[in-house]
Amino acid sequence: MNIALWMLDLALCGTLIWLACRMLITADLFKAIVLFMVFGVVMALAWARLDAPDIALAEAAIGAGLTGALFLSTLASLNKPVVQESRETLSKETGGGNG
Amino acid sequence: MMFEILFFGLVVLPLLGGCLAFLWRPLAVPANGLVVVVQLVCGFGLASKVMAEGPLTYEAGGWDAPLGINMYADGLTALMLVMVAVVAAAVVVYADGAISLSDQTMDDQQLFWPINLLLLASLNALFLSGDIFNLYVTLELLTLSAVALIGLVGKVDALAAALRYLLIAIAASLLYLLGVAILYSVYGNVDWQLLGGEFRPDAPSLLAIALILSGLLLKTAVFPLHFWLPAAHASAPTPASALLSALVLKASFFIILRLWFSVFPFQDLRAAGLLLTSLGVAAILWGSVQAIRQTHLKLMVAYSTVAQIGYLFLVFSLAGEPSVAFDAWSATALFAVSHAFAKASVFLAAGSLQYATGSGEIESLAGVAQQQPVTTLAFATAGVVLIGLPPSGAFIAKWLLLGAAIKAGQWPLAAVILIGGVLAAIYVFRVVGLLMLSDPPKPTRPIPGRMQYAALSLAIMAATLGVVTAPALRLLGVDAPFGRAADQSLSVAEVVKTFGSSESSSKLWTSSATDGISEGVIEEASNDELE
Amino acid sequence: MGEATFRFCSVVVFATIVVLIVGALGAAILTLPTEASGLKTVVDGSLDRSGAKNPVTAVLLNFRGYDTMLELVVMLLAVIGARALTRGETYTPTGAEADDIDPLLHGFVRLITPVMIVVAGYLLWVGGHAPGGAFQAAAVLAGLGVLLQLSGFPWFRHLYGFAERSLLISGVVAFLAVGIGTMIGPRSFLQYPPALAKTLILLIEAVATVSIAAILLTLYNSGVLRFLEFTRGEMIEQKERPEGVRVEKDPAEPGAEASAP
Amino acid sequence: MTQPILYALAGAVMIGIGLFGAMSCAHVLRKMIGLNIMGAGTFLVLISLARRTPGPVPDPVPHAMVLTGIVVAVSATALALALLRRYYRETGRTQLEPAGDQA
Amino acid sequence: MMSWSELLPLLVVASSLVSGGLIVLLDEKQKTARTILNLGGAVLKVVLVGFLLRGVARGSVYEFHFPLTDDLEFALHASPLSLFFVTLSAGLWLLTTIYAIGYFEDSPNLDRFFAFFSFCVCATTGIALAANMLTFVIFYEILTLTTYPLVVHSGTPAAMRGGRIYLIYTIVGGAVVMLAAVWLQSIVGTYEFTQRGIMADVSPDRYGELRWIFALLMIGFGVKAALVPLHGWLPNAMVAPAPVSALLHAVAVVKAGAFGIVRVVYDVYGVEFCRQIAVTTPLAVAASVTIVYGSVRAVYQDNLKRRLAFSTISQVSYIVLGTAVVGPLATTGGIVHLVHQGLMKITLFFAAGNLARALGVHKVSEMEGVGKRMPWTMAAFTVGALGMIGMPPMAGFISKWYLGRGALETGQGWVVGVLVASTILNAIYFLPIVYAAWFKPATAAWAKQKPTDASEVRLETRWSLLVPPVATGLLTVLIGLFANVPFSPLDWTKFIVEQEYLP
Repeated sequence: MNIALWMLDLALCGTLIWLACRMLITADLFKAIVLFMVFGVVMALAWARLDAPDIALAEAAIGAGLTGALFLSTLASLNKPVVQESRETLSKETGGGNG
Repeated sequence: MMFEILFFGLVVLPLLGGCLAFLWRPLAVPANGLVVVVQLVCGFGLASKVMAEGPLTYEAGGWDAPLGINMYADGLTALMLVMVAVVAAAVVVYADGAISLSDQTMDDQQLFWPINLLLLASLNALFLSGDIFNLYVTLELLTLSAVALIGLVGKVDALAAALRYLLIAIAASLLYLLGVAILYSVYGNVDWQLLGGEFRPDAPSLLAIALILSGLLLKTAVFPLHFWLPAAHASAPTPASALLSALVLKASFFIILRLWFSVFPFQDLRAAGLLLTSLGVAAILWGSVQAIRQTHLKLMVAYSTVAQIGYLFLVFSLAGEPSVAFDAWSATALFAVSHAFAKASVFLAAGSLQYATGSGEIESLAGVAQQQPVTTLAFATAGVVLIGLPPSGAFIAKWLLLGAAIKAGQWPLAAVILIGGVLAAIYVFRVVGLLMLSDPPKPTRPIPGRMQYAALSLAIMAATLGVVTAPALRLLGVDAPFGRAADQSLSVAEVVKTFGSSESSSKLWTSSATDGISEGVIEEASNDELE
Repeated sequence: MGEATFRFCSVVVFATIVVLIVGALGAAILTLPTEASGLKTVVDGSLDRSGAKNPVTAVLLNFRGYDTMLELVVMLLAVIGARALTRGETYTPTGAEADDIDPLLHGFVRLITPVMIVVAGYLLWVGGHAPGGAFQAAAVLAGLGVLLQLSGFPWFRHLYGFAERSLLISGVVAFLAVGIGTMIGPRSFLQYPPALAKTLILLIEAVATVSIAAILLTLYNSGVLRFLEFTRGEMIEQKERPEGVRVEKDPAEPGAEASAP
Repeated sequence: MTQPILYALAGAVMIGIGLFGAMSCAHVLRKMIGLNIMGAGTFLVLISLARRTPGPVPDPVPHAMVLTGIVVAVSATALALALLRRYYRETGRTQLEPAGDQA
Repeated sequence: MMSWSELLPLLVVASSLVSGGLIVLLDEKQKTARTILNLGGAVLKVVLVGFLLRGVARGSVYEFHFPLTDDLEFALHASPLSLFFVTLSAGLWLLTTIYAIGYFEDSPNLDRFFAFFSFCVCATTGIALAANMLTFVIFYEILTLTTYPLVVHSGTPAAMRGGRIYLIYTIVGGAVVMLAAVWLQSIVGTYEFTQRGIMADVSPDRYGELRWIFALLMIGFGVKAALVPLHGWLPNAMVAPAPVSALLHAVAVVKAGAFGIVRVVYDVYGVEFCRQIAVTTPLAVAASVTIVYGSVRAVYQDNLKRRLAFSTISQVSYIVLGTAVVGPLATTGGIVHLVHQGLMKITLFFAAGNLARALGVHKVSEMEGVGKRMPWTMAAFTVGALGMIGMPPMAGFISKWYLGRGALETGQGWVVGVLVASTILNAIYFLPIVYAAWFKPATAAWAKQKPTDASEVRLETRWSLLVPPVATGLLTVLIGLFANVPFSPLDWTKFIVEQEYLP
C-alpha cells in the first residue's frame, strides 16, 4: 500500500491519541467537550479508513453529535447555581456513605 | 417445540410487559403479576424439561451459531431461572405493598414496575444466553436497570451510590467487551460452546480471560472490588436492594462459573483459580467483620452480601481436585440459590423494620419483636440460613464444600468456611437479640401484611431448601462440566444404598469419564425416568 | 496519610494498571495472525437468504437481530432511568420563547426540515444494500428534533405523555411483534421467512428509526433542564413528599418521619 | 505491521488513556469522557482486527457488534449524565466523595 | 407410600414440631387453645413413644430414610439407646409442660415461648433418633437455635447476655462437630450409627486422624455437655426461667451433649476400638476433673440455681465417665445415669422454681425453715438432693454403684476415689440446705407476709406447680427401689449394654 495512505493512517492514529490526552488534561471542561466532538469526527475518518462506513455514519451522528450535545447540556446545567435548599443536603451525603 | 413457549414466557413476555407497563400505568401492576406467575411456571417447566430431556438449545433468529445467537439451557441455567422466578415473585408482592405506603400520585416510583420487568427479562435472557457478545448486551441491560432502580429513590446517598456503581459497571463492561473482541479475533466466533471446543491457552486467549474475569469480578463485587457494593445495595429502595443482592450479583458470577469451567482450560489455570479462591476467602473474612462493625441495618446486610459472595469463589481451587469437583461445583450453585432466597428475605425484612421504626439504625430496633413478630421471625429465619445452619440449602452446600475441602486437603478453606459461619452468627444474632429485648415495647408503624409475608415465605423457603437438594443436585448434574458420582439412571435412594459406602471409588470412575460419556449416560438415564 | 500523598499513590497505582493492560494488549495484538476472515465467509454464504444486501444490516437485523432488539431495550431503559431522575424538572415551554425566535433561524429551520427528513428516509432505505440504516437515519431525525426545539417550535413541545411514551417503546414493540409473529409462524423467534425477510426488516427499521429518534431526543431533553424555573416552593414541596418506593426513612434526616402515626 | 494492526495498537493506547482518565479524574463529567474514550478504543480494536480479511470487504459481524456497542455506550452515558445532574442538584457537587471509595 | 414402621419415628419427631407450629399461628390471648395444644402435643408424643417402645421390645425395626444428596441422607432409626433418651425427654417434657403452664400463667410472649419449647423437644427427639451423623448434626444445631429464644425469654439485658454467651459457645461447638463429622465421612464414607462402631475396615495408618476427629467430637459435644473447661455458658444460662432451666439441665441441651458423646463412643467408634486407639483414658480424666471441679464450685454458690447448675456440670460427667471407663458395668452406670440424673435434677429445679415463685426465695441463705411453709416441694427437693448424693435407695445410688463396680472390674481404682470425693462434696453442698430447710426457724423476708393466692392457702402453691416435682421425686425413689423389674431404666440399660459388649 502506498506511503501517502500510511502517512494518513499514522496521522489519524496520532491525532486520536493526542486528542484523547488533551481531553483529559485541559483544565477547561468546555474545551474538553469540544475536543471530544472533534475526536468523534476524527474517529469517523478512521472508521472510513477501515472500510466501516456504517460505523463512520453512526459515530459521526451519535458518537460525536449526540454524546457531545449531552455533555454540553450537562455542563451547562452544572454551571447553573443550585437552589439554596438542596445545598443544605450537602451534609447528608456523607451520612449514607458506606462505613 | 416447547422451548419456544419457555423463551416467550421468560424473555419476550417480560419485555413486552415492561413496555406496556411504561406506556400505560394502570397496566403496570397487573403486568408484573402476570409475568411473575408465568415466570414461575416457565422456570419450573424448564427445569423439569431439562431434567427429563437433558440440555436444550434454541436458535434465536433461526440461524445456528456461529452466525446466529444460540440460547442454551442446562441444569445450572434451569436452577438459576427458578431462583429468579421465586425471588422475583416475593419481591413483586412486597413492592406492591411498599409502593402502596408512599404517595401514589408520583410517577417515578410507579416507574419501578417497568424497570423491574425489564430487569427480570434481562436476567432471564442472560442466564439463557449461549453467546458471549449477547451476554455483554444483557449485562449492560442488567446494569442500566439496576442503576435506574437505585436512582429511583432520589436520596443523595442513593444517587451517589448509583452513579459510582454505573461508572464502575461501564468500565467493567468495556473490559469484558475487550476480552470478547480478542476471543472473536482469535477464534472467529462468540458462541461459548464452540469456543470451549477449540480453546487454546495462547497469549491472546489468556489476556482475554484476564480481561473478561476482571470485568466480571468488578460486577460481582468480590473483595477487594466490592467497594461500590455496600452503599449501592444499602441506599437502594428495599425491593431493589433485594433484587440486586439476590439476583444481579449472581448473574455476573454465573458467567464466571460458566466460562471458567465450560470454556476456559481451568485445569491449566490452577494459579488463577487459587487467586480467585483467596479473594473469596478474604471477602468472607473482611465482609463478615465489616458487617459486625456496621451500625446501619441495611449496610450490615449489604456487607454480609460481600461476605457471602466469597463462598461462591471457593470452588475455583477446589475444582482442581477431580474427585471433589462436582461436589464443590454443585454446592456452589446450591449456595448461590440459598443465598438468593435468604438475602432477599433479609433485605425485605430489614426494609420493613426500617419503615416500622422509622429509622435505619440497628440500635433503634430494640424490642420491636413484640410489635412485629412476623417480620422478626422472617429476619431471624433468613439470618439463620445466612449462618448456614440446617435444614437450609446453605447447610448442605457448606457440608459439601467442607467435605470437598477436606478431601482435597485444603484445610485453610475448611477453617474459613466454619469461621465465616460463626462470624455470620455474631452479626445476625446481634440484631435478633436487640429485636427480642423486652424493654421498652415502643410503638411502631403497621406494616402491610403482604410485605410481612413476602419476606417470611422467602425465609421459610430458604430455610427448607435443604429438603429438595436431591432433585436440585440431579438437575445440576444435567450436562454439568464434571462427571457425577452417581448418575441419574439410579434413583438417589438406591444410589445411597449401592454406591454409598464405596462412593469415593465411583467418583474416581466418573472423573475420568468425558462430558460426552456422562451426557450419554444422562440421555439414557432420562429415558429410564420417562418410562 | 495526607490527601496529596493518597492522590499521588493512587495515580501511580492506576498508571501501573493501565500500562500493564496496554502492554499486554499490544503484545497480544502483535501475536495475532495478520490475516483472518472471521465469519465473513459464513455471512456471505447466507447473505442472499437474509433479505438485505448490506452484510452489516443483514447481521444487525437478521443474523443477530436478537442483539439489536435488546439494544433497543437498553436505550429504552436509559430513557426510563433518566425520566425517573429528572423528576419535577418539567419542560414547560413559555409563550415568550415561542415569540422571540430569531426569524433567520426560523427560516433556516423551515428550509432544512424537509431536507433532513428526506435524508433520513434515504439513509433508512439505502441501509438495505449500502451503508446506512435505522441508527444513522434516527440520528439525523433526532438532530432535526433538537434543531426544531432550539428554534422553539411550540407544536413540537406538545408531544408528551402517552403519545411520546408510545413512540419510545414502538421500536422494541415492533421487534417483539415480528418475533411473536414468526413464532406463531411457526418459526424461531425473529426467524423471517426468506420471502418476507426484506419487507419485515424494512418495517422494523422504519419503526425503529422513529422510535430511536424519539429516544435520542428524549435523552437530549432530559439534559436540557430549566433549573432557574425551579422555584423555592417546588424544592420544599420536593423534599417533603415521600420519595421513590423507599419504605425507610432517610437515616440522615432525624425526626422527619420518625414518630409513628 | 499492517494498517489494521496499527489502528488496533492505537485503540489499545486509547483504552489505556481512557481508563486512566476514568480512574484518576475527580470530576464525574471527565470520568465519563474517559470511559467514552475507552469505549472508542475498544471499538477501534474490534473493527481494525475485523479488517484483517484478505479482500477489500471487512468482516461485517464486528461492525454490527460495534454499532450495538456505540448505542449502548450512548445510553449508558446519557443515564450517567442524568444521574450526575440530579446529584449536582441535590448536593451542588460534581465529584464523588469520599475518596475512600473511588470509582 | 410410607409404611407405619417408617412413619412412626418421623411422627415422634414431628408431633411436637406440629404443635409448636400451630402455637405460632395462635393469637397471644388464646390461652386455652394454647394449653390444649401444649398438653395434646406432649401427651401424643408420650403415646407415640409408647408404641415405639412396645414395637422395639418386640424386635421390630423402625427406620426412616430421606436422601439429601447422592451420599448424604436424612435418616431416623429407633435403636434401644435412642429410645432410652426419647422416653426420658418425652416423659419429662410432659411434666415440664404442665409445670411451665402453671409457672407462667399470664406473662407476655407465651406463644413464642411455648412454640420454641415444642421445637426444642422436637430437636431433642431428633437427636435421640438420628441414625447417622448428618441427621444428628442437623438436630444438634436446631436445638441450639430453638433454645436461644427460651434462654432470652425474659428479654432483660442480663438474659440477653446469658443468651449471647450460650449462643457463642454452642455455635462454635456446633461448627467443631460439623468439621469432625465431615472429616469422619471423608474417611469412612457414608455410614449409620451401628453398635460396636464402624471402624472395622479402616486402615491403621488413619488412626492418627481418627484420634483428632475423636478429640474434635468430644470438644464439640463437650460444650453442650458442659465439660470443664467448656462449661462457661451453663451458669450464665441460669437467667432463664425455671422451666427452661429444667429443660436445659435435665431434658435437652446438656443431655444432648452427653448423648452425643455416648453415641460417638459406642455407635461410631465402638468402645473396644476406642480403647484400642487409647482415647478413653483422656476422656475419663476430663470427666473426673469436671466432676470434682463442678462439685467444688457448687459448694461456694449462695444462689440456689447457680449451685444446682454447677451440680449439673459435675453430675452429667458421670455419664461421660461411665462411657470412658470401658466395661459393661461402668457403661451400665453411665447410661442409666442419663435417666437418673434427669429425674433428680428436674425435681430440684421444679422445687427451686416453686420456692422462687411462691416465696421469692433465690438464695440458699433464704431457705431456712422453708420446709414448714412448703412441705411437698421441700420433700421433693430432699429426695432429689439425697439422690444426687447417691444415698440408697434413691436412683443416684444405682448409678454410682455400677460406676464404682465397673471401675474396679477394669482395675481403675482411681475412679472410685473420684466418686467418693464427689459424693462427699455433694453431701457438703446439699445436706446443709436440707437441714436448714426443715429444722431451722424461718428468718427470711418471706416469713413475714402471709400467702395471698387462695390456692396457696389450701395447697402450698397451685397444683400444676406441685404435681411435677412430687411425681419426679416419687419416680426417683421408685426406680431406685425397683431397679431390677422389667422395663426399669436399669433393665433397659442392661439390654443395651449386652448388645454392645457380648459377641
